[in-house]
Amino acid sequence: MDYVLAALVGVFVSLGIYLLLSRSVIRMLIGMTVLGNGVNLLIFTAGRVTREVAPIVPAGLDAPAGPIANPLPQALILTAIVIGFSMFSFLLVLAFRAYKSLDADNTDTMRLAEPENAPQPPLSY
Amino acid sequence: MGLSLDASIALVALAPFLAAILAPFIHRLAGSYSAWILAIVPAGIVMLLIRLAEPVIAGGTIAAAIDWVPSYGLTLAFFLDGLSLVFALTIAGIGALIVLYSGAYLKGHPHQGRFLAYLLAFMGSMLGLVLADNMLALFMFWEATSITSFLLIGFDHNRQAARRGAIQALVITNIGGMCLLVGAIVAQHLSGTWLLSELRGLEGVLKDSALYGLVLALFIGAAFTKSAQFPLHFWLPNAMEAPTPVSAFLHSATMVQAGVYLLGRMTPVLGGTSVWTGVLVAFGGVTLIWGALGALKETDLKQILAQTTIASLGLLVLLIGLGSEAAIAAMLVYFVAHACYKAGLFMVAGAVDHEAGTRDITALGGLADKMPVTFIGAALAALSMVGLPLTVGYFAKEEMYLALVGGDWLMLVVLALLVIGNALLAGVALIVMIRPFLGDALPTPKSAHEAPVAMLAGPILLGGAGVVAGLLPDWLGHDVLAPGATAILGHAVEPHLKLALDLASPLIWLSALTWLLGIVVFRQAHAIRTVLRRLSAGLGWSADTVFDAVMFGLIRFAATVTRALHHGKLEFYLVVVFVALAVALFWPMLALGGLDWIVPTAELGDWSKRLVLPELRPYEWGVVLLAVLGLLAVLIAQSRLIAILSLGIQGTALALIFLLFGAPDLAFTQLMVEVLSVVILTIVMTNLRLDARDHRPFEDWARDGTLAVVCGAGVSLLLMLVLTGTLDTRLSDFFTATSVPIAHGANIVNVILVDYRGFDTLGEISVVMGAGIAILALLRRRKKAEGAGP
Amino acid sequence: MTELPQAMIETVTLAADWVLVLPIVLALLGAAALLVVRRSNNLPVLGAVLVIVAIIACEISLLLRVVSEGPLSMTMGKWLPPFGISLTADLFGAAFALAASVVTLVVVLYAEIDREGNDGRDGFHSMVLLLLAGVTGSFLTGDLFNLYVWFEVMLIASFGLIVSGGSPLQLDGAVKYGFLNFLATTLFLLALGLTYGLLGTLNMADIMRVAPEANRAAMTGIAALLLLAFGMKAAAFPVNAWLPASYHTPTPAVSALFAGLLTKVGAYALLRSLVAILPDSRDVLEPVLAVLAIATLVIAPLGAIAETHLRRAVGFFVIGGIGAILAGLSLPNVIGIAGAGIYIFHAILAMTALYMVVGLVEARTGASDTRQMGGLYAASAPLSILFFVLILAVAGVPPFLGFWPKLLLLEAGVVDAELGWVGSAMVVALVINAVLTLIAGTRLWSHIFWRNGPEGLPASGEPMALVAPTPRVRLAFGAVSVLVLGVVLIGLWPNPLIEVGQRAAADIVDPSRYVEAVGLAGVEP
Amino acid sequence: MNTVIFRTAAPLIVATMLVFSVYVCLRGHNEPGGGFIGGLIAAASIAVFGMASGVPAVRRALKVDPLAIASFGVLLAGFSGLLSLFIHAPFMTSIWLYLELGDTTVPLSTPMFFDIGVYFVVFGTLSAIALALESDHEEDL
Amino acid sequence: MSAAAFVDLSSLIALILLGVALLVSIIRIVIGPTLPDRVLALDLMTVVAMGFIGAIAVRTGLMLYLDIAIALALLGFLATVALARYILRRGLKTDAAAMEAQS
Amino acid sequence: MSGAFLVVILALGWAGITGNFSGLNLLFGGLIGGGALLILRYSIRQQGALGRAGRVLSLVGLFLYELMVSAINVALIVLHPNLKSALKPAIVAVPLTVKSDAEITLLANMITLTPGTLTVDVAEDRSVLYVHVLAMESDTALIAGIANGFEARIKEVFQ
Amino acid sequence: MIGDIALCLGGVLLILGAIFTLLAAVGVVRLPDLYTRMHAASKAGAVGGGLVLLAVAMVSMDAAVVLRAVIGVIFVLLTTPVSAHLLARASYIAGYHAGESTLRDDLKTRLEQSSGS
Ligand code: NA
Ligand code: NA
Repeated sequence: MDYVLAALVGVFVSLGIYLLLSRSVIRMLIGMTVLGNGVNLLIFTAGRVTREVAPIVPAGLDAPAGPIANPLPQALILTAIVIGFSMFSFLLVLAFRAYKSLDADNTDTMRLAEPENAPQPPLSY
Repeated sequence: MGLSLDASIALVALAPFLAAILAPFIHRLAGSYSAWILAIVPAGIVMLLIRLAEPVIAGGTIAAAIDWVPSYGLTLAFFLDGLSLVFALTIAGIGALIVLYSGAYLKGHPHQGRFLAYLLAFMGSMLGLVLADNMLALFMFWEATSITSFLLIGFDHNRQAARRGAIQALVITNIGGMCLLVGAIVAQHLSGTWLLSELRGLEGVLKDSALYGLVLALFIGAAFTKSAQFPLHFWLPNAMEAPTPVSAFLHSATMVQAGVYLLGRMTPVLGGTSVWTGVLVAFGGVTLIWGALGALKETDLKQILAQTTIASLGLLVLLIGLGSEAAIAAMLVYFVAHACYKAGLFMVAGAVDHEAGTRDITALGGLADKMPVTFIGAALAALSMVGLPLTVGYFAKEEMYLALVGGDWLMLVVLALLVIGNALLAGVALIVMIRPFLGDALPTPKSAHEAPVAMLAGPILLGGAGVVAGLLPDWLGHDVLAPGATAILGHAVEPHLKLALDLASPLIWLSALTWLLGIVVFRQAHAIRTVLRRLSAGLGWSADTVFDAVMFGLIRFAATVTRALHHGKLEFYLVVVFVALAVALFWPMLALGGLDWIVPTAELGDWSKRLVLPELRPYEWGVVLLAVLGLLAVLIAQSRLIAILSLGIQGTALALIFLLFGAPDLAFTQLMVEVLSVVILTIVMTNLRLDARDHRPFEDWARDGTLAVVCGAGVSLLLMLVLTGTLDTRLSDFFTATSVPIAHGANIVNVILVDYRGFDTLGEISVVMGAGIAILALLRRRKKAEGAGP
Repeated sequence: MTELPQAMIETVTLAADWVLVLPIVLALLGAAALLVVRRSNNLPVLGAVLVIVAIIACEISLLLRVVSEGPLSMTMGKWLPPFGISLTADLFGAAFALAASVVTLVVVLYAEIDREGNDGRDGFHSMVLLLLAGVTGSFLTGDLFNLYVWFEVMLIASFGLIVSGGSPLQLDGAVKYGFLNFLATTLFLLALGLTYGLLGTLNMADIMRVAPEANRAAMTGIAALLLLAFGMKAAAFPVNAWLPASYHTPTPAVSALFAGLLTKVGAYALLRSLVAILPDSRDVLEPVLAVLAIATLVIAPLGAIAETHLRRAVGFFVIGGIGAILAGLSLPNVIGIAGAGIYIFHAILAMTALYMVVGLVEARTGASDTRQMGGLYAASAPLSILFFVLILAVAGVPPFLGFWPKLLLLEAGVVDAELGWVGSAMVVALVINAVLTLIAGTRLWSHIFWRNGPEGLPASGEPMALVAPTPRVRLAFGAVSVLVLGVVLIGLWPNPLIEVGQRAAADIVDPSRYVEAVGLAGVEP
Repeated sequence: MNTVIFRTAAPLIVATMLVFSVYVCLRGHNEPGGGFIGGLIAAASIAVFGMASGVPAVRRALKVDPLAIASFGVLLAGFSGLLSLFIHAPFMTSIWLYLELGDTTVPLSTPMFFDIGVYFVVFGTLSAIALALESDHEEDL
Repeated sequence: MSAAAFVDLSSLIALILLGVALLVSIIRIVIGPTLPDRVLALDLMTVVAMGFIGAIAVRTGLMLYLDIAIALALLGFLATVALARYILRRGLKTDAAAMEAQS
Repeated sequence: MSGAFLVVILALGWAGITGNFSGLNLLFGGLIGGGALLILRYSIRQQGALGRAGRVLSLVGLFLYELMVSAINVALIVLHPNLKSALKPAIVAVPLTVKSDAEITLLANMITLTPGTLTVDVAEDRSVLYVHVLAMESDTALIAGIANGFEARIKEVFQ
Repeated sequence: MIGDIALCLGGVLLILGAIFTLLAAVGVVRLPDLYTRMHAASKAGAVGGGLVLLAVAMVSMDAAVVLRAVIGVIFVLLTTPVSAHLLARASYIAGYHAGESTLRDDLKTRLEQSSGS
């Protein structure tokens, strides 16, 4: 099943990248989320997958009776999810403000910082 | 003075810098009298050097070293031998006069203090350069001369021409500086020492190395740029944009001579080979003639002198290239002669300009009456330049002819070249002496009268020195020539200068021929100028115009490249990143056999066996399918909001995958975050008036799609490659074993988050808090900015 | 009951070891505390200065410790490595952290220049401290995933700083900055996941031990991903577009802070990961690194020549510096690494100072485009000196600080030239970079300082009118002067720096002391 | 969204969510949940509250600046890590304390305070963001 | 068949049914035609997911999954409210074409 | 009074979900509930006493029954081969006799969850409930059914 | 024994819940317009989701879990009609009118009157 998940990671990454190239800031954000999800799934898969046994020690025991899912990748992903969500929130509000100020959702028309018709540098000393 | 020898030598190099730092303050206190005060420093250095001269003349070397960067084996080592002594004395001596001269020349200029500071710093750099034993220190002083001369040349900074001259000089000399640095590093790499004094003893280490050509090219590159050898000579005339004292200083004995000094210094380790001789003689010869002809083309006094400087530099390089005892001796004498007369003539030119208001020789005439002392100074210098007997210039000429007479036919060609060059220079000298001062008086912009004492001291003293030296050939030979040549050649050289007008010797006839031709040139100056100007106009370009073309071409090229790479389209920037990602994913895998696992092998078995439909249960397939469908739904969504809704599908599916494979905490968080993402996306979209539809241009989807699929496939393959190995579960095993008994928590994931790796979580919540601050910073300004706007 | 390894029970941490973790924790707690008082007039700046001074004190003592005793390590929660998160300071880490704090202190003072237009309520000082926490954490951590976390801390703080003020220009810059940088950290995360999947560990010292036995193709692929991710953070060509797109948009103080800290962390991460942790992969990637370094070295100064927006032009100097650092990384000898490390140190000081000076230039001329500038040379000698010195330092002209790393890099190139094309190509690229940088710098100097005023203003006319400096501008001037003085003085007496750089580089190339400090020396792989 | 039905039902919904959030936070050490999810649910309840009753009402109800809550969370988490300075252990070494209160033993530990810190950070930040996005006119943020 | 086995079987059946329900509900999300239709379907999907989680809880015997289901209900409600608000303010404009096609 | 009551309910609920009815846990639950109510203190208006357990239970019973019927009804309609004939949708104005917020809300929610009806809106003057009906046979029967069923029981509970 | 009965009951409830949920999904796809679909989603969804929660409660046989499940059910029953109402109202006011087959529309009349006067 690792390989199915590995392939699924590729699908996530592909779509994320495709959306990131869409020029619409909102779609790019969606792409960022999808890409992030793909990466999270990748970490999960890279930690090897077991079915259904949560890494929780049953009450009264010192250690789980049998094999359990690998807890470390889960903790890493949790951290990554939270961070990713924070970044996502910021970028979303940024997109919102950018749209309000620049009147554009299309990154091709967002050229204030790097103007399209910047004059040639002066040929003087 | 109770200074030890080595302390004195360090003082020689460093005192001018101290004076430079103080100069603006002294100027603030003392006005233009500050020049008199500051001139004490170079004058004192001259005294100090004279005091130090005795052991050097006796054949010794004075060395001093300050530990500077011991971790890099770098000492601030100075040494004074015959060569450095000649240069240092010239630099400090002329420097004192120049400082004095500047006090009068720039009297009342608001930035005179600054000027004096630059001048002194430049002098310090020059002295450091000629005294430095360590190649790195030499390089640093070398760069310091470039920088300080940049500031000096651009001193009249309001004029574009001055700025251009400064930048041009800096660019050219900096290229040379880089050559010197790399050359020094290579030399050190080959020889194991940074010290010139040690390198000198390792004669074969560079010459016999496979890298000799490279080292030679680097050092010659450094010397040629600094010493304005053809075709890199063009910066020098443009440096005439500097105030005249600068020209007088930089182009007589100092900055441009640094290259000559370097070549002299490197002669023992690089010289003597046929390449060395060939290159130096060829370039020196061409430069000599080119400069001399260039001088005849000009009518501006300073430009004429600048061009003759180029010629003289060519001559010096040529002589070093010849490398014989006589040639080296000639080089040294010529160096001293040139330093004296050229500095004097520049100062004269400055005085004329200062008093008469123009430097154009066609607009000047008969100034001798109004400026008699200036004329005397000019005449003394010019006669030395012509090479009349009783001047030091005469000996210079004699020595160089002596070096070539009786040589093979190649030497005779060089000799002919020298005669022609000297004749041209003699003609120019006559022009400079006679045109402005004799003949009919012409009206000038300012009514001319004698220059102030401070401006006269230089020409008179230097012109006088030229004559005095010419009268004391034994002293010249013994105290200047012998130690200098010894230092360059590495073996003792006998002094042999004497004034012997022996008609049997070919030398006298060569001199006579030179003078005769010089007079012809003087008489035909106008015609020659006309022809030369026509020729150069016919050529249509010069090295100088090429420089502009290169610079402007560089600027245009830079603009083109920069606009192409940074044109502001985020999409393009992302494409670049993803192309790089694709390369990063596939290149190592393909190069190192990372895809071999796909190919069936005996021990791994058929890959269809390994990838046989994994034992996923139907509902698990359903969830995987749900994820894929959710992603497709996002892909085909017609509007942003529909895409946002569809985003919820894949998020939910992912959470369910986590849940199915034993990660409840993950599933929990993923679900919550996914839903909340949809919520805040929706809240934001509620406040935006966006077009309903959005789609990328049709022609882009194929490119984007291909890139996306390639990257996705790369990630999958790399992940699968990683999965072919077994995971080392040390960490998780430890966590599992200790979670309850030691960390007191049953939910291992949570224990990792708050205990084992709590430090990560501390950073993570800082990110969350930071997001809050950042978002509020974004939103809070909105009202203010919009309120302020129209 | 499960037994803990004996070491975990017996290890007693000296209170003095806390100098390793306090800089980060103080910065974080300071950021949180200043957030509460952000509406007060003077508390935020006073608090920030106090906190940073405390951090600097810790870091000085840390650096002295590391100099005298070698790398210092502390593992959080007493879960000895590789289980817990280790903070490990070697010479480079400690020195960079110290430089970062000093620079931040200067910027905090300098930022008072903007106080008239900024009432502080958007949490500027909190974000600065958060940024410092992220940067310091990145320099001191010994755990790859923890490095990711500090990267993100740094990133979110920089997000807040880059938009604070909220002009449309900033928003445009922030969109590009935001997406590309977040993408970079996401790629880093991707590489991290694969690293864990391949090696089963995240502790850097532990990775050093186990990486050589891992699948070579996979390991190199991961290293290539790290190179891409950190290369983006470091603004290496060709993935550097975010920098010139955004660095000129926030206030000069923020630009300065970014220039000094952000890209350097990326470069440091490259140094740590590719050279120290994964040296085998570095060898495979060397030609790629070399090509990137050469391209960055040559192309970046072209941007500085072409740009007329002053701060954008300066941004290309920052990128050029990254080229120099990459050059050091692609030359596999101690001298090159030392050069790269010292260059990072130099760039932290010089690039920050340069942006601050440029901010003063903008304040005096009231313009941001060099075509509208001029007349500063006559008007302000001190400002001229600061700018001139920094331009020379950036171009690597002696005796300023920037010369020494260039020297080391050139030497490394010459030494390496015997082994292949990389060394000689690098020397040529470094030389071209130096010349082009000097051309760009002197053009700026000529246009902004020497020229009377904007293009077309007659040379003989009155110089252009300048804005009179306010007391706040004077304070800012004092702040930046301190930094420039540092650039000059360290340049004049570079011995301690070079010594530290060489020793640090030796520790990077042969990390046995690092591994030993972490406490993994005896563990069987 | 100003309907009688929503307005009336909202307090009940919000109260349920808040209580649930604390529960999820506190039992995270032994079962799925924890500070982050707890804080997230709490913030979601604030968002529901804001949609039903308007932002000013929520601000009045919260009294404290939400970002100050977040700041408090970071301080709490940070100081819970600093405590180990006093036991000569590295940063964030956990310290456990068992309070005997009558018949029950209440375990107090630094990781628990840490997790509560996480809760407050998430709650404060997300509430601040939600309220800022919701507010239609200039507010004292 | 023991009770435990029955529960196991029934949970499998439930999971399959719910899996189908998940797939069916996304049909409406994709085809719309109007925004409220999609929102409705998404809301339904959260309920289905809730059921799915409950079924997994039964299947694995880990009752703690129940809380995830409840939390999902809590946040699903928030999402629907937010989307309803969007529809109220912006809805028809984004759907003009879809509405025309429908009528 | 109702506040204190709610705190007790929430405390009990807390004890229930944590599975620990010890005094300390109840106290803690009360604290949390109190905190939650503190945040909501402006929103909770005087609500009628919910003490009449019998009426409440009867209402609950009715509701649960109707809910099941409703669900099955909808299920049948969904599975009906000829949807067109099974459906007779309409939006009907149902006059209201209950007046308080709580009553209206409860009624509206119950209507939504029961057979064939769904509350779309409440008139601003609170006199009318707009109900979407899936298969309308007669409007009077519908209105009467609501008035005599849920509306009457709710009134009883809230008296 | 009681445990077995509870288990079996739980299993039955689980399947029932799943069936109802599936039917809700089918309804949302099959029914002709927005408002009719809402019936399916709200009722069947609430019942299906609620039944599954109850099934969990039955299987667990743990008072705490039962109580939580019941609270969950109550929450579902509390929120489902509210969100259905909000969605229906928002859609209606935004202009998504009921399908053509709708026999009568009092709300439309009302809105037209209020806008007319
Ligand atoms: Na948890
Ligand atoms: Na947790």
